[in-house]
Amino acid sequence: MPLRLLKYGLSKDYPVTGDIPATPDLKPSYDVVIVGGGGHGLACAHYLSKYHGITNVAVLEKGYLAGGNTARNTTTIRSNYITKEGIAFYKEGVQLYEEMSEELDFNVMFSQRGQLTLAHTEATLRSFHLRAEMGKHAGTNIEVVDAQTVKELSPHLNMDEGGPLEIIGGLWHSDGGTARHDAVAWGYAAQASRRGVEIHQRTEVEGFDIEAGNITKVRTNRGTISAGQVMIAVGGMNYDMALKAGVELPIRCFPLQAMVTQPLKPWLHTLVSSVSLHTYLVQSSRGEIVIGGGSDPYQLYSTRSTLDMKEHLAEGATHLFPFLHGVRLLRQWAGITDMTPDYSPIMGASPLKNLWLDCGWGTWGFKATPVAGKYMAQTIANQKVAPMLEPFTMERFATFDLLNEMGATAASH
Amino acid sequence: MTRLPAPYGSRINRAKPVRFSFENKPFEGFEGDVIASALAAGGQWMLSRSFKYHRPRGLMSMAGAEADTLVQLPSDPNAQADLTPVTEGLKVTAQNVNGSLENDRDAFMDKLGRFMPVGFYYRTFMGPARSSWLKLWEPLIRKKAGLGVIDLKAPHQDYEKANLYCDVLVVGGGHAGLAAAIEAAQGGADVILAEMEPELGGALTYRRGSDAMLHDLLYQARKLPNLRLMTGTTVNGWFEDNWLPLIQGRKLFKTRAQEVILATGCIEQPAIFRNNDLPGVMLGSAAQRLMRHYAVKPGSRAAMMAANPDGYRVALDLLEAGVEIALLADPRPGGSGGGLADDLRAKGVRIVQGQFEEARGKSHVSEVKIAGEWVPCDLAVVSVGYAPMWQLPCHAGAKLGYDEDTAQFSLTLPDAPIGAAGGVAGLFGAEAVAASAQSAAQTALARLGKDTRDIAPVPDSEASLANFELPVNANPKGKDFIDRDEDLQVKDLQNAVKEGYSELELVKRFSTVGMGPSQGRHSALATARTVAKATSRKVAEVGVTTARPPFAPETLGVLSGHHHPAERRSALHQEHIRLGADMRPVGAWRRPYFYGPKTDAKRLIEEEVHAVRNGVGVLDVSTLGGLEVRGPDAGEFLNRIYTMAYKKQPVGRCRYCLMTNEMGTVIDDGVAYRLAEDLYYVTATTGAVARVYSDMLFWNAQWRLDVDVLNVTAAFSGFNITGPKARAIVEALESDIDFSRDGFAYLDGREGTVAGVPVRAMRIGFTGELSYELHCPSTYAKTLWDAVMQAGVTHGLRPYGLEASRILRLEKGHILIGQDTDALTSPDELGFGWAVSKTKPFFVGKRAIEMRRNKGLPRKLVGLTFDGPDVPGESCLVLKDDIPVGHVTSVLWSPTLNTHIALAYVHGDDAAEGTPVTVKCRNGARVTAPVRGHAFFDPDNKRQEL
Amino acid sequence: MKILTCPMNGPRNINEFQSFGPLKANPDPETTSDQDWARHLFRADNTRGVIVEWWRHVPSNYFFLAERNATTNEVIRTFDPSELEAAQ
Amino acid sequence: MRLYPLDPQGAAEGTPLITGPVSLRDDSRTPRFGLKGRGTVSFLQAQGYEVPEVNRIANGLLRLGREEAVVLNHPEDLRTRWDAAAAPKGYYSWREETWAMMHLSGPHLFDLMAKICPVNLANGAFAQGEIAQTRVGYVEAITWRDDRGGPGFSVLFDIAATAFFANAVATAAGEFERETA
Repeated sequence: MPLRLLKYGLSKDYPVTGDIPATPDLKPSYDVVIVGGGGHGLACAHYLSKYHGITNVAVLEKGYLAGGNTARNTTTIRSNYITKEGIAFYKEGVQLYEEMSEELDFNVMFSQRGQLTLAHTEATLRSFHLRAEMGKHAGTNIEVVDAQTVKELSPHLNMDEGGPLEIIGGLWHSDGGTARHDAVAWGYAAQASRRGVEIHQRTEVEGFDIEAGNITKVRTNRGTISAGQVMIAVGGMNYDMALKAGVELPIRCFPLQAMVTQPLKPWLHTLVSSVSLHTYLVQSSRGEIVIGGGSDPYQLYSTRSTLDMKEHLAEGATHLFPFLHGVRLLRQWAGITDMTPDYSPIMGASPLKNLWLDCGWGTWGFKATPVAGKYMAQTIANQKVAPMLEPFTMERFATFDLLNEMGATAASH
Repeated sequence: MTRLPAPYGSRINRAKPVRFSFENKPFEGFEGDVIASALAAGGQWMLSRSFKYHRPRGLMSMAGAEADTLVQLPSDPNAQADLTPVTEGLKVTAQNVNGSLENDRDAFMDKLGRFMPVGFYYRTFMGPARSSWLKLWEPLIRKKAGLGVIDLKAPHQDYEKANLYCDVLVVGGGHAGLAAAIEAAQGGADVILAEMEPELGGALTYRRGSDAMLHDLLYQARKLPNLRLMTGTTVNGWFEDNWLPLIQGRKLFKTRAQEVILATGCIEQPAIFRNNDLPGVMLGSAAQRLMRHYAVKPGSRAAMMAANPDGYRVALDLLEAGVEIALLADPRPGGSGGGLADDLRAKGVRIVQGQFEEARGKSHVSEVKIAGEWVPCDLAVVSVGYAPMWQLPCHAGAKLGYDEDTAQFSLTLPDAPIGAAGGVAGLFGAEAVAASAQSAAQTALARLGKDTRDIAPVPDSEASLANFELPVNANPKGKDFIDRDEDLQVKDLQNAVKEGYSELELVKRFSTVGMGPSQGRHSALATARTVAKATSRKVAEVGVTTARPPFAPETLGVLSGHHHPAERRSALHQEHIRLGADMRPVGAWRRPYFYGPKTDAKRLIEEEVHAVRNGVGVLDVSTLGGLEVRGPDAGEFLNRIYTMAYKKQPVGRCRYCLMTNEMGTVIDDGVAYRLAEDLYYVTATTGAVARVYSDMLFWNAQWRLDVDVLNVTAAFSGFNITGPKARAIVEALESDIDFSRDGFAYLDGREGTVAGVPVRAMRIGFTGELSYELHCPSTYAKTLWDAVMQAGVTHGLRPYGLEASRILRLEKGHILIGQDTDALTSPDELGFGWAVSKTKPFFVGKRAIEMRRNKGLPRKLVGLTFDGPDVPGESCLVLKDDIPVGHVTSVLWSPTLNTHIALAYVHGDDAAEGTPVTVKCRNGARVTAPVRGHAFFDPDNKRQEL
Repeated sequence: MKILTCPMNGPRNINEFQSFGPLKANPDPETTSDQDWARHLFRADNTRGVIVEWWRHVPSNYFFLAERNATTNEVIRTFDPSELEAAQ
Repeated sequence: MRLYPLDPQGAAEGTPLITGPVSLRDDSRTPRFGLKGRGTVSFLQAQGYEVPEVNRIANGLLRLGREEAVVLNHPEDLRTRWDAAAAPKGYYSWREETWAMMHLSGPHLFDLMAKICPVNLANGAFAQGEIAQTRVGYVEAITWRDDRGGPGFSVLFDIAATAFFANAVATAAGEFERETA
């Protein structure tokens, strides 16, 4: 038994750590106002307070802490991207996850059991080779494996030999994994608030006062505050929030759905995803099988679930693992994703001098939580975009410097 | 154990015994029994061990409201023992047990509870090393995780799906549901009533004194031809526009209802006290179900806690069934059971004011503490309150509130064609339930445009069923379970709040309350009350967590049904198989990869290449997209869709087509053959034609040009006859087309007949050789193919497959869209400036191509050859100063040139012929090769114009 | 499943349709600045209120327009593209 | 010689067509003259055809769009007359080549249609003379009541999917076969 459990067992009362302080009254002014109390906003607050000495920070959250996409994603962490800019960024993301429990003194249960992406067509295999070559060149653990190795990595897969969905190979990313999403946000919140950052739940930003290209005031349902620097990181509501500051983002919102089964004794040890079937599966530490796939087919700001997406995901899951047909589904849910035209995020400067963007995360924001937090904090602290974030500038849509990650996210979040 | 005599046991058939086993011990039940009832009849009350502490657990609700009844069936993990019928020979085992159910080696976990407070795992299992979670702790925890065991060899089962339609869907076949369905059907609507239990009636099937009413309702319901009664059918969710999945066994009925009436009733709620999870502690409705449905006596001596009239009725039922009532505790201050209490007292039952403070027992309840007194018993029954079945209404957008007066959750329905009646609407008395049901039905009928009648509301005579706040009787020593699925005690929720997780959703996420298999069915009310108290808020402010589908756990099999991956066959599918082709999937099609046995692939493919280069070969190109673009504006339309100019293209000529999207990215290519002034026949790539076709229609929905587009992909088949001897073959065919060199020039197109078959012939090809492509209506394909093959015999005509085709095209440096291009490839990057008209005012992508051109060329597709031992594979990186600037898109061995040839993106500055570029092989080796033009073979294109 | 009412085929399950995204203005490529053209390419209406968007009924290949609330998913109306022409 | 998919040596050769609770018949040899585009309706009217509303069928003429129609079992000279007519007369749309044509009937007809088609085709809900352009058996299709020889539905769909369609119908009907057995 780990020693820390003794502390609980031997204390007369439950020893309260107090991870999340009660929401205080708003002060008139903050050095930094972070709009959005999800993983990204809280991570940024943590890095600002711990590494840049900036603690006069307010994190404003409309609902409850980390209740948006941080709570709704399927927690995949990986760096098997195509562009060198993407790989460098997400590779550091994976490294920060490896250190995160220690950094936060909060167990985020980063479970690096590897991600296996399946190829059913030669075109998919070709794209895997490109990911592997790019990844290997950047020093990540990634390789293309043949059908035999796929079978060894995930022995219960239906290989569909000779069939229309025959598995002809795979992309094995041994660094890939999952983490407990809520814990990531709570760990950052606990650390940041211990250093003086204020976390305001049920605090909705209603508008901004702008003078001479600067945000001067942030208007909320609990009062108006003035802000030195402002960051927007509100997931599915980024388009709307930026518009309140007069900034038009190239973003469209689509629901992304997922579902989970009843707990089973562990049998699926890696994350398995299929590009052709738009389905991925991972078994959590609780024993539940989490199943996800592609976004909904049309624009919508709703976290409603659909039966058709559930049928589609069940089809994919039972095709890959036919014996799952008797396993029972417990719950389905959805998040709202903010998709950009090149399937890459928008980070850094905005047309306003003191407004910083952390937007356009689409379906892959969770894995970037620490690395986006780290470099957004650096950007805000220096009031200059960190070099790591430069490729992700919003300006790229005016200059055709798009990031070539299109098609990179299918079924692999 | 003997069963109670009839009429107890409405669901069992005593003439049909069923033998099965539990934990390898034999048991006998009857047809109609569920696993839990048959086991209880056999004296087996313990069914499982709990999730975390491995405490003994048994049935509490007999209604699927707790995970404790989950058992393992051979191919069915997590089956609900209180809902799953027994079948002959069924092998049932307990879940989450280390060793045996009786002697669980993990039972010591119960003693360690104090070391495992809420969320403890967030604060530990981190050391000693950074990798300890992954390497040490997680494997340990994973071993303990989960409940049932998956059968990796579970045999295939057929699951079926169908669509259903009705005017009114009534969910729930209890009093309210039956009354609503009857009213709606009598009003002329087409009605479906879905009831999840195997018999209709809901609580009327077990509630005291309901027989006559049930009989009458069933009689009325069954004589209505427009009322379809579906039992054993769970309405498992509500989705937009009244789209509801009805699950009946292994069949899913996807149901579209004009109107939905929710008559889902209530779910009885447990009481919180120390050891409230012991087997033998159950809800009043569970005791009644055991007796009425299955003739099982729930115990011999009962302690009873009743905070409403139903509890008193349960006590009367127990007495009648021969169960001794040791004591009835009524926690209500000054509470009295009225006449029911008098009846009980008359029968010698002692009634005290008080509540269950604690229970005791090893693996079954043996005594209960009431008002300081320990009362020996083998059954502890609680009837203290209800919660409306909020799940389905909440899926539909209903708001769940809390009425402080009645101490009940209450539902407010959305403005939609949805109604509610009976218990879910907070009504209990028979007259009030019936009136609410009739009223809901009339509202639905009115919206359906049917004749209606007025229904007067009736006061609820049983309102007292819901006027007591369920006691949350926390015990300082704990084991007072709020959520049995997740082994959560009162203090766990209180401590979560103390840690700052004070919003209900955060309490849920931190403690996992409500996240177990029963999804809050038995815990939501107590959770809300506990959190409200801990945060000094009103229960209404705390609410419940969002209800999400499904209502009850549903199998992945019933959701997936039969899986049918798309499959299309070209007209010559069987012909290729007869010729021994290795058929490979290309989208939904299958195409010949090469002809002959797999073991000889390499030799055969090379032979096919040589046949084309030195003699003649034929390729089936039928899967290529075919589009007819016709009308006075056809030329203008193509001018806007493709990058070249088509308006002045002469009739009888073919022209290359390059398609870009609005971002200037190359997305398809093909050939346009102008058959007439107002008719073009345009090809598209196999994989893209569906999209090209719909994009064309989309653009013209905006442009409104006088043009019509038709997808004739499947309607036309095509063969490309290619090689130096191609002309000899086509000239040997019986035809009215002049195939001669002068009569039919390169890029000409001709219509005519060949071997009696109407054809569109084009001098186009992908191989760089003299080529004739013959297209014909697909029903003639076999005739034409046979004629071509016949004519080819003397010339050694050989059919060739996709792989040879890829080699031949790469030798000529022809690009494959999707392989040599990606989501950003511009025509300039391909060196296809020649294919982009500079004079047209507009085509899709023109402006973006120009804007991108002004930025300079970041990369360019060039040819490379590799002679050394290290040959890069597809997708290998092109490096400049060790930074990736491009990659190899295609690389193959050329049997014609005896070298490896490749197309690759190189840095824009390195695109000039002769510039050395470095490529990194898969093994890490760097090789350098000089840039070449695209065409490796016959760069002057002499052969195709022979 | 959501119902979408096709002006030609009537009410159908929405999975019979394919979304082609919000209706866009048709700027003149001759007179539009690079900056505005880029905006035309990459920006689409993503308001949380009513959007006008293109749909295709896949089995009949019929294109039409819908006014739909992107937050409530309520379809306000659907109409044939000729109505746009008439409005212009 | 013209070869349809289910003919010997055709693409779907050997695919069994079920009979029993549901029966599937191949009608792909039925002549079907299709026109699409401007002039379609006026040409057909000029030939004496009564052209019904969109998505209605009358006397073997299916109106599939404002300017799209198919004539089943048309006289042989209709094509010749069309060839000779002056534009606008619609454009020829190769319907005997693009589409297979099949007919479904049998005692479990309506149960089966509810499984393979999302449109409510029940008696009363879907009338004689109506056409549904929708999805049948997982492929895009056009279907209508065709009661010659008892209740039935005719279906037009992608000719390349002939084997797929027949197999999908057989799988869906399997449930009724098992019931009957």
